[in-house]
Amino acid sequence: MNVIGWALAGAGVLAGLGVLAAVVAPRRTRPAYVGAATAGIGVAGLVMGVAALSGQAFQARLPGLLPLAGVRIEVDPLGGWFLAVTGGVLAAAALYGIGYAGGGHGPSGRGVQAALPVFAISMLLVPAAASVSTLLVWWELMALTSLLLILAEHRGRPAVAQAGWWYAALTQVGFVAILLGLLLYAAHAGGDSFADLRAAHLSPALRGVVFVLVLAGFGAKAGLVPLHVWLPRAHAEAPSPVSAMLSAAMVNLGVYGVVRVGFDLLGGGSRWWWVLVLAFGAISALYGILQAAVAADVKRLLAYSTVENMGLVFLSLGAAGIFRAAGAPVLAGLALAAALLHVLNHAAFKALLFTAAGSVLRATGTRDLDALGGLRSRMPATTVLFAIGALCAAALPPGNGFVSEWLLLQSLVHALPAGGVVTAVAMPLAVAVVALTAGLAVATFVKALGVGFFARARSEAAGAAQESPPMMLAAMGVLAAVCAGLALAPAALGPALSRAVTAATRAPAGVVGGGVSLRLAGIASTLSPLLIAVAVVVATAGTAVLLRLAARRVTRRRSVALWACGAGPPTARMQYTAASFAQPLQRVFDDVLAPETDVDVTPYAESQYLVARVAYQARVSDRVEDALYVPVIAAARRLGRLGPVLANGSVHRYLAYGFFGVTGLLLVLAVTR
Amino acid sequence: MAVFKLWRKIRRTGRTAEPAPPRPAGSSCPKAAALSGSVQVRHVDAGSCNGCEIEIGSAFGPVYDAERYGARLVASPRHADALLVTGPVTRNMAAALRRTFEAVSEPRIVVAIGDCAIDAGEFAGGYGVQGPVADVVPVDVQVPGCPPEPAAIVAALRGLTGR
Amino acid sequence: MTDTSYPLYLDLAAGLFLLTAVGVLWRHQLAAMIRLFALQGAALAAIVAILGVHQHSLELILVALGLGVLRAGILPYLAARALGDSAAEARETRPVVNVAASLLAAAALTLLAYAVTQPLVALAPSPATAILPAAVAVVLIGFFTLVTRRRALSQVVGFLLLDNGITATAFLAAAGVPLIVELGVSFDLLLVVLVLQVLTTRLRTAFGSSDLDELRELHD
Amino acid sequence: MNRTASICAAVQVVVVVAGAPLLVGLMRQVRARLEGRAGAGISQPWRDLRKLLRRAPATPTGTGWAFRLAPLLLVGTSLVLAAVVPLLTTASPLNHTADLFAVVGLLALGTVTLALAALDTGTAFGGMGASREMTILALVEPTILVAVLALSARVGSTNLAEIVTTTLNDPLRVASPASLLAAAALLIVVVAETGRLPVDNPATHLELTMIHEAMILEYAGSDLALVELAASMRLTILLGLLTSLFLPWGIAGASLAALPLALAAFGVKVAILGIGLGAAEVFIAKLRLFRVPELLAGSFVLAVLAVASSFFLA
Repeated sequence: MNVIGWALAGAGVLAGLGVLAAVVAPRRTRPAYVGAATAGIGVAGLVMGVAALSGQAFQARLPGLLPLAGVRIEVDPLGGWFLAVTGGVLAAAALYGIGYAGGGHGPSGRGVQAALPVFAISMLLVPAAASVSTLLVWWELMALTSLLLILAEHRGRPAVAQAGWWYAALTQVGFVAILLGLLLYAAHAGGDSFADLRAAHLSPALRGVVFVLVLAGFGAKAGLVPLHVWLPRAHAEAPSPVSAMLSAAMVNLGVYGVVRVGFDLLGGGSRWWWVLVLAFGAISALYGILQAAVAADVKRLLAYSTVENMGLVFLSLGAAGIFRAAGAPVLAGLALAAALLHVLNHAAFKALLFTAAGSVLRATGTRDLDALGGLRSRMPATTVLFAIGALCAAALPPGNGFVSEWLLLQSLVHALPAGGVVTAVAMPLAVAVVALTAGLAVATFVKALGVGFFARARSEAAGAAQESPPMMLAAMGVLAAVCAGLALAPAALGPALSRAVTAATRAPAGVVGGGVSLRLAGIASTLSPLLIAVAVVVATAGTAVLLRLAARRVTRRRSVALWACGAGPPTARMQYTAASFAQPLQRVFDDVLAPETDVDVTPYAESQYLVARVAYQARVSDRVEDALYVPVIAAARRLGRLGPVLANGSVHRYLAYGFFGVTGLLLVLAVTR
Repeated sequence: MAVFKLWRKIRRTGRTAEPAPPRPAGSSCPKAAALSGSVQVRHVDAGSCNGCEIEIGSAFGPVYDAERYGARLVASPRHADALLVTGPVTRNMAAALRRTFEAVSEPRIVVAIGDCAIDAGEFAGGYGVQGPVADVVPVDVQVPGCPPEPAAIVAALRGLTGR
Repeated sequence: MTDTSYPLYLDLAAGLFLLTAVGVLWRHQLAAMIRLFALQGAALAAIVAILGVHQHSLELILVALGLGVLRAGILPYLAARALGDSAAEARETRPVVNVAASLLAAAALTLLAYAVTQPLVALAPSPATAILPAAVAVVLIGFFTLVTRRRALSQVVGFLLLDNGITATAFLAAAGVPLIVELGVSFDLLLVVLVLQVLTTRLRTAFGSSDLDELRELHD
Repeated sequence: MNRTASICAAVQVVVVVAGAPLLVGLMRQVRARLEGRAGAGISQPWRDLRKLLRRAPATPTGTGWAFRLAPLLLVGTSLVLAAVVPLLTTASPLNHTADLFAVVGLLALGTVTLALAALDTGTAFGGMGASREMTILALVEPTILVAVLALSARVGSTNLAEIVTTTLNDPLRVASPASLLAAAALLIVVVAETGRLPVDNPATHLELTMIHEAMILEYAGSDLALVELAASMRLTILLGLLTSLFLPWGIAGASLAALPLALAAFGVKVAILGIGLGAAEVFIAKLRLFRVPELLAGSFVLAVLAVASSFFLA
């Protein structure tokens, strides 16, 4: 029983205590206790992950805990990577949640509070599961508790209930897919522990079926288009600390599932799987960021950006699989490392962004960018923190998002020698997709920061906003520090990353290394984010000093009224809004987004040429949803109408169903025998 | 093709700018000393009949080419060192002119172009006329004429740039 | 021409050949399209001539001359005649697929051409077969132009692109189609262009425009 | 060795800072001459900068640190770029700090700071300029990176110095379709990134047609001087980058002896490019904003063709 074991046990105990506190503690102090317990669970997860990444291993079997198969726990570097990410996010988000709940904000009901620690530990147990049944149990537990958390505020807003429905439906569909896939796999493997699965020899067709089913299931959790529709709803409507946990931690487990099954258990498999993954990743990245670019609700924007980032991760996974199938293990290792690193980076900055957005929501009561603005002066700390997150999310140097996208691009750009028509055609397209995604991400987060936080307040609520309590700021500060560390010293992660990659693909270790500057295996490109950041800071400061010296005699900086072409000072309503900022992009991508705009002009009664009022409405709905889901739902409705016909309440009819059922079954048996 | 036509025209036309006349003696404005060879100008039409606008246009056109002396028209008064104001200041433009003047950073120079700008000219006492430019903002340089010759405008600008 | 520089020249000619096709999608003016087509004819002739010089075959060089005269001279001239001097006709105003999208489509088609020709190239790797993808890409782009452009004349240009691509493919893949076939095809082309010229002039006199969507109104 | 290398890099930075306004002056002069005007001389931009540095900057009401910081950051990123990109020497000590992707990222960072400053003013024109600039930035990215792919696929590295030295070693590659197409694509990108015609008109006075100018309408005095200087530096760096990638001859290694030659070669090459651009701007009109995507899509196709042709030959 080593560190990992103790940490796991501690997490279990803390979860129990958390549930207990949620039940017995008075409403006022309940969130503090539960939050503390959850944070403790997160720390435990972090410890487990770091220990696993530093080379420790842990295995356990608890036959009694589950009927039939029993529980198998095993923590390897791959699982450790996700444990560390999840644990870190949980700890920070839970601390933030304690502060968030102060002053009666956020949910404090018994059920919700009790669900929180259970959700936390189930997220830790999923990457630690070492058998199909164990994995499925924790997975379902995670799904149910997360559903409870999403529905926390359903009394307040009807949209929450709707989001809950979507989430419940899609997550259950996903679960069924995973269930089918893994049970099929286990049935042919003759055992449900991962060791048995690794050893199993399946026919290629069967392996393909298993992989597609599993991809669909885990893809739904990771918000892969077209299974993403629940994500922008649920992540936007959930309480902000929960949003951070969902968007920064839970989606990653979808990635974990695909890596575990696709690379580790199925051992790479054939190329078309990964072309599929690459294609869906590319589509998700582009579609997600396009929707984010035109979104005016800040949390919806962040949720769509999660779809984008998961798309990028799956794109790198696809590339890794293709390289592996093409017999280029080093490149495969690089691409997979890029995927894992991006999971970590995305978790860091997305948690920061969601918590910052939560602070804004808490302070102003609105998520609508067009009603915000001017927070720079009202909430300076939150603005700076959001700016850091935005820099990272926009994948600009020096930000941590840039590092992982750099790694991904390196693996894509140098793939041409890896040969094969598929790589030759797919890689340039992949590079183009990544590039366009990055560009749109820049535009998106400039919009979020510039419209939401800078300039002048567009509503009284934004004008009267107050800075968040220190607890929340501390949690966000920790996340920002993590972002900075990841951005400036990514090479420090080299060994851990290599271990995780090796655990997943048995690729040669040491794909990523170097000290101050990042060095890659097999590629001569180097990057030193730290030096870049230092250089930029030094150059900027030097410029400022030189300017002081050069402009000594200058009459000092004078403050003036805004220039409005000679008209009076412009009002806050004359500012650019999120909608107007995104309008050119929306128009360029008209064919993809298909925005609905309607202008109705109401003239005066006297003359139709005198315009009394012009109303302009524009909304961008999710096209995938309209095209794919609305018909399905309609069909389900029609099917539902058959119900009354079959079940009209007469007892005789029900008994008759039973009778005919039994006799029919007997008949079938008699015939088939 | 169009490009070749234009190229031939350019070759045939050659240089249209007239040789630079000798510089008018002395800087006509003490404030302009700091500018040293570069003055950005924002033009404000405070209610002119557009006669002066035409002359300003030709002053910056190829023939007189005020830009060769370091004067340039700019879009924002923030970028400007001097205002070229034309026309009698109408009641509706008075506030705008004052705001524009405020927007220019120190030291600001105001050049009144044309008789209307100097003493409201024809329109003095008109019901919509506030008065000459000097009533609204302090004027540093005056260019008389109705409308003034482009050469005169250029000379005034050279007085500012000192080239 | 040394053997080291021979592939370079061939590649440059092929690059021009492909670029002109993309240019046809890029430009709106019909006149510009025709100029580009003439340029492409020249590029095609250049490719054939380079092949001829490399293989020291007089026949190929003669064919190249003939191609140059026909594709870079006569056909563009006739097409320009068909265009006439009417300014209203002179633009491909709103193509079925907008220009940006068709350019992206062109990129995709080029990659597709590359993918499908790899087996052929693998059969007999040589500088000539190496640029086969460019020829096939021109075929696809020409077809795309034919489908997505509205003006009768830009469709003629698309058709001619298609034919240029086929010819280039023939010369690069095989030792070249027999001269007689080539002449026959070119003669058909000539007829097509003449017919379409007559048609467009008739249309313009009848409706004052040759937008093919307006032709649909004829049958009802 | 390392000391000489750092001296070379320092010289490079100084040359860029001192030469950038002259390049802009040269382009304006060319344009003036073609329009039949006399022109203000190529040192006019320096006169403008000197004067602007003497004038007081302004802080419009309701603006904050984003507005104050942007000019400094813009110049800062441009200085770093001037030190990283191999213009005079391929042996800059910062070579392994930033590769081609990082250079693209730093350029974008500068643009973003300016866009945020424009949004920070809260004026309609500022927002308009920022929105348009961001749109163009987003659409330009794919072209750049695919062109980078075409350039670096053969080299096996995206480090600029290695690409340049590889080109120096076999000059025939420059004439290959791949590199010609990539050059054409990147030229369009440079025009779009630096806000020249036909994407943006740097000499416009009509706010509604502005992109870059609209973002800096509120800057005055020394702030404006910094922004103008940075803009000209970015133009110089990008043109210099083009020449280094496609016509690298004359560029020096880590030796002071070769530096004068490199300096002369750099000056001539960039001047020729600048004259070409300035002359071209006389012949073309500004595109409508919503025709710009067509242009950028075209440049993207060129980049893809560059990659494709590098397969055709491989």
